Amino acid sequence: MVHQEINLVPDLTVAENVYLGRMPGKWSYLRKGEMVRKAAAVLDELGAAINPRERLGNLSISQQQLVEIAKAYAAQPRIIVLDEPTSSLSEHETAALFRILRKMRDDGIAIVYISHRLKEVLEIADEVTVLRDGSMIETRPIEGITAGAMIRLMVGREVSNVFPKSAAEIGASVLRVERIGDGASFRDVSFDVRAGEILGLTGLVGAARSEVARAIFGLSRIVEGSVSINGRKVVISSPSAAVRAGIAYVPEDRKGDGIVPGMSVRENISLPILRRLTSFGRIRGSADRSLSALYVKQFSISPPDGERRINLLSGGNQQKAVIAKWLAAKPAVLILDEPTRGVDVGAKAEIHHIIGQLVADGMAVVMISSELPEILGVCDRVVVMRDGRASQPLTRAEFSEERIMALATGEEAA
Amino acid sequence: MRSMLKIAAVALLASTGWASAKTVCYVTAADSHAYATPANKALEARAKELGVEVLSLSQDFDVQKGTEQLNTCVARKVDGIILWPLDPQAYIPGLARAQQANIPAILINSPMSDDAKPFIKSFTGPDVYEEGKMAADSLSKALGGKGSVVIIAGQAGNGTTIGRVSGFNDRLKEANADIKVLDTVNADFDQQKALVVSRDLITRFGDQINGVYANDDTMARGFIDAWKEANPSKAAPPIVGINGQKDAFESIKSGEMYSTIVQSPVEDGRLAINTMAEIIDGKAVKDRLPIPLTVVTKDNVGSVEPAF
Amino acid sequence: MTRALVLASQYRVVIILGLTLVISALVVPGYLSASTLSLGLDRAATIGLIAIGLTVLLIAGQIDLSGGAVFALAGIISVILQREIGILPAAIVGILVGTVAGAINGALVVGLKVNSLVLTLATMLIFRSLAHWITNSQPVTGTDIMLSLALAKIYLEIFTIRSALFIILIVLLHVWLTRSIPGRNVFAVGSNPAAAKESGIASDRIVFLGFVFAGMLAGLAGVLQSLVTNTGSPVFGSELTVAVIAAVVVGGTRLEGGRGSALGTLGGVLTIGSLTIAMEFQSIPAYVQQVVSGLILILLVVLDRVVTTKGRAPGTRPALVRDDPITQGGKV
Amino acid sequence: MTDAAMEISGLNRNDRFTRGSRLVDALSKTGLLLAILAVVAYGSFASPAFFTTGNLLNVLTSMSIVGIVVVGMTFVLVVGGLADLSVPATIACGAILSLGLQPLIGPVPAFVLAVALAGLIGLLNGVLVGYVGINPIIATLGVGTIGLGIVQAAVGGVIVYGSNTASAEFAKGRLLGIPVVVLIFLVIALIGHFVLSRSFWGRWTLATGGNYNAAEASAVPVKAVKAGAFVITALASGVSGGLLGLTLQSARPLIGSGYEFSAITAVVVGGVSIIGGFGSVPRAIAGLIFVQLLTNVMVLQGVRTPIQGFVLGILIVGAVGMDAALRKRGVV
Repeated sequence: MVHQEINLVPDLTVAENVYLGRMPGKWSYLRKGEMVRKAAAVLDELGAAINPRERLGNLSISQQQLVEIAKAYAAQPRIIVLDEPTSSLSEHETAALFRILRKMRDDGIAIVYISHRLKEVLEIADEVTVLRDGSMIETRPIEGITAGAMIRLMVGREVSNVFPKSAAEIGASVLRVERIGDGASFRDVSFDVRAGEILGLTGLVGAARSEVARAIFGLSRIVEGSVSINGRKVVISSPSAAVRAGIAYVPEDRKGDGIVPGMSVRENISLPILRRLTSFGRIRGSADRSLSALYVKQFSISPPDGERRINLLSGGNQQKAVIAKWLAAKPAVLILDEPTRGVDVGAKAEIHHIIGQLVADGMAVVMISSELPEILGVCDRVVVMRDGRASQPLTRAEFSEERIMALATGEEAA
Repeated sequence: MRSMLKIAAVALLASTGWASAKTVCYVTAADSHAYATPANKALEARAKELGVEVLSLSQDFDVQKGTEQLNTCVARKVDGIILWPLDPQAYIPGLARAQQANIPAILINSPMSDDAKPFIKSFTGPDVYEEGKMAADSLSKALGGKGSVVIIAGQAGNGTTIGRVSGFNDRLKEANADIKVLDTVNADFDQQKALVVSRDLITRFGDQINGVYANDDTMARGFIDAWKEANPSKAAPPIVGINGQKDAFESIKSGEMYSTIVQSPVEDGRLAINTMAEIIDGKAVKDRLPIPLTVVTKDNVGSVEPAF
Repeated sequence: MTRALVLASQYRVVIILGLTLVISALVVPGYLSASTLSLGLDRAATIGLIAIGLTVLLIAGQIDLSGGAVFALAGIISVILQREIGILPAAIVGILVGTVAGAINGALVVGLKVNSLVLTLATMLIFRSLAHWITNSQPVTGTDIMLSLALAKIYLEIFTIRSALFIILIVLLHVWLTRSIPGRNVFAVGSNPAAAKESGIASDRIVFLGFVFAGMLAGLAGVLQSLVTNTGSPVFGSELTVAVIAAVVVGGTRLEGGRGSALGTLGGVLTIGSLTIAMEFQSIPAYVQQVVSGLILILLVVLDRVVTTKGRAPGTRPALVRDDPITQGGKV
Repeated sequence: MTDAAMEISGLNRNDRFTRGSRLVDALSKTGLLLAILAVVAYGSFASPAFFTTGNLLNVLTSMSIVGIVVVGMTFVLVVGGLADLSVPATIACGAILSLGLQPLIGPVPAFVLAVALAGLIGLLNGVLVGYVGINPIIATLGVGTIGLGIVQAAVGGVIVYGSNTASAEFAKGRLLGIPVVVLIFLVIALIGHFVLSRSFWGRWTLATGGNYNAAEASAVPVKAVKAGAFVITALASGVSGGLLGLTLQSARPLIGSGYEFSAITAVVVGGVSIIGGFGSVPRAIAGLIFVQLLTNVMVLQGVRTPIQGFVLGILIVGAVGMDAALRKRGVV
């Protein structure tokens, strides 16, 4: 079983994680040397250059993902379930993984591969099962099925245009960052985003896209460079400062960073702008309620009940609520970090529709995504990041899948 | 900072070859306590006069800590040990080790069980058991030998509590008094706790309470306040406390309290160190050296000094 | 600078213990003599035995506040039963009482799935009340005072039976924690319970046994204390829990689980022990001692915190290392 | 994890927040009320003295001092701060200074200064927990030890007496037949309730306790909110200590010991979540009322102190067990 999210023990070593629950030994005495040797061999086979004695918590996310896969592989299972295994992997690592999966398949291991990435499914799978709303729709051999057909099965209807690009009038530059760096994961990052524009920010995992977004929003520190909003330089030391400056951020990890599970949709939506609904410290109940009612209606959040606890909603509706809470703040620029990750195809289209409306109203949007088709379909310009550095922005005329991948991997001269 | 200075000071003293002075280990009940603090200060002041060095260890009311501190004293090869016991029994092995090491030991303030007798030279100070007996006599006198009373006791399991409660009860039995103890409740020598338990006692027994015995004056104060709350216009039943605190004297003067027993912490501390100095000088001492205990009532409240 | 801090943090127990010993030796004449050291060791043993159990529990991400009460209860039982069944069987029953108390803690924490802080706060009250109830709040006395003296005898110029037992147990614990499969699994359970569970590690069983172990050691410490003093008292150990937690945390074990070591605990216990003795030798008032130990505790955890946030390897995301390990690996 | 994977791994259990049932929901809201009514009914039946104005007023007066601390402690638990163990130090600070400074600066400034200094201790707690990120148990334990040590050193360990009769009369007096202490408690409880349930600060507190990262990413000043909870508790304890000193007209360093556990007990019995994100002041006070009435009935019935402690312990176990069970069913 390999999880989409890292599910390992940060305080143990890599080798111990690979053999977690199955450490070699006799009478509970741990054969440490043997374990490290075997783990090294497995990691080697996976093409991962990771020291098995290293503490897991010191590794990067994609390295941890590889350890997770090594763990599953080392168990020598007859059936292996991979749940979005490539969500944090680079193309390189994905290719290595696919090599191993094919080898395992040839060795007679059954593999269940769960993914939203249809391209990967087409590449690796022999047979496809489509689930929708908790029930099985159809199982078909891979031959004779196309991505379009799969999407039809998933949404139960024909989706003509997966990524509708709505035309919005592009205005003046709203957010401009110049040569910013956080002293650790990225430096020398510059770009700007204009009113009515969707700027894509992409790159392989580990390229520090989220780190840039989190730093601009004040969740971590910027140690060099400058950020300006509407031409005025701002110092953003905390998320509240970011909100005051007109920046909003929808984080990548919805459950971890996006929603407060015990609170209602209403309470979640009004959280960032609570001070504006307050007089003499007291929250004005009517203002609070009408605000949530407005967005529940506008975003057709289902069920349409602001008092429902947010964790009882589906992932897509939770995401809509998370976006809604930022619109209430009326930001000049909205940063969306993987807004459609882990969301079904139908909700994905709705979220894209909402983003389209926002830019039409003149908002500037930065969208971080690992899905190239999404970037290509939605964005007006794209900045590609690699190893903490950002490329020059590419316009729609300039960017293509190949060009972005080339910049992301650094394999070709750009 | 203070500790650093102190360390430095002692280091300086130690390095100037001042090792000839006799050192006495004083295992006290606590550093910060209404009774113990003045007793400690008196003991240390007197020791200075006598030219005796005192190694003062505070148990902080933790018996287990105290038993270990006895070992520290033995390891320091001191010339004598003054122990303030908080338990009638637990220190015996430690005292035995001191005896093996030829270190004389005496008890201050509270007695221990008879098993401890072979290991100590003397017991100086007020006898908490004796105080319990005196309190019984005083209350019995106030009630004319007849009635029902409540006891507000200190901390459960604490040596002083045990002595003062059992001394009281034993004396009542001994004297064959027609006094019934309605209930004994613990209020941990704490005024607020005494206030709360007194409220409940007053609610529960009401007029049945003919007299009150509190293990110390602080808790007696708690009962008085509770009584005033419940019956603002009615005089409280006779209340007997122990310790002879200043505010208890005020209460006796105003008639809110019947009596208290004065035991002077200064006397207590001085007597202990004097006795130890005599032992170190090779003199024989009596195995029981009491400090004067005075029952204070309205009759003599003007002529006696409060303890603290 | 950061590197130096990281190093300082890694060896902080050794450094702080070394500093304590050096300063003490400078100001207290004869501090480093065998008799003083053996004394320090013996005094550390009571805290140390309970700390052994607590180390395992904290690594597994749990806490036990009832140790002091179990300490008293086990001691009382072992003294009361001396007259009925003899000293050794009574001592064994005392340790069993501690074990059962630990099992009750463990069963309630695992069975009810409740926070161990609150639960052991409740069982602390319960065990302490039982101790008062059984003894009617009076201390109870054992039968053989000579045994107490024998137990306090010093062997090889430095060890008492109690301190030797503590040293042996903590070395065994070190080997078990670092070199045994169940030992490593304890770390897994404390660091990421969800991951441990999905890897087939019986987390509940490990947590339960952790409590049983902690109870057993608190019982053992209580029985030894009662034998050494020939007394069982319901007020014994009331101040112990705080000292034990402080010793374990000074030793580098993390309260949130997943990190800690037996040798660290040994260092922590010895530091607290030698510090106490050094200050007592100088007649420093108890409240100043409290301030000093409080400051050391706070300074060490602050240092630890500063180092772990600053010295993190580049490229790792702090978000992954959450405060609450339970939220990891949940549903999206 | 995606739903598909959950199906396969069989992990699709009901987690904390997934389901809700009306019946259980109603039970969780009224359960405590029913329990209080049951105690009142039993008390009136068993003791004629119980259901009298005098006795009930006594209970109210007795619970007021700890009740003020409970209001603060509710914030600490709701914000996810586990517990504030420095309460004894802040109470002592409030009590000793508000009496000790009377002759120097007069009763009212003394009271205000005492509460402010208590708040300073809380600020230290808050900075360590909220900004440095130290475990609250360790931070408050350490700061409490240091604070108490300093307070003891400041007064040389003796009792401080009050010297201003007017302030004493006021604190002990009644207004419209209700003791002043009770009125002050009610006012503070009302303010606490307003802040937690109606103000932005309360919403922030609940959000920070519910999901720290999400609250931070929603521009909630999480560090300040977390620190604030400890400042609120310290201020409340300072007021509580000041009132305690004024009513008793005497204060000693250990005057506040035990209040931290009493307050935690009340809050937990009231059903406030120990892991944060859920709770209210009325709930915590209902918990306090229940505990106080039960204790009162036991005292009136002549139940011995150890048995009272035993019952209280079992009560906490029951309360946290019930809370955990309700959580599992999705009622928060």
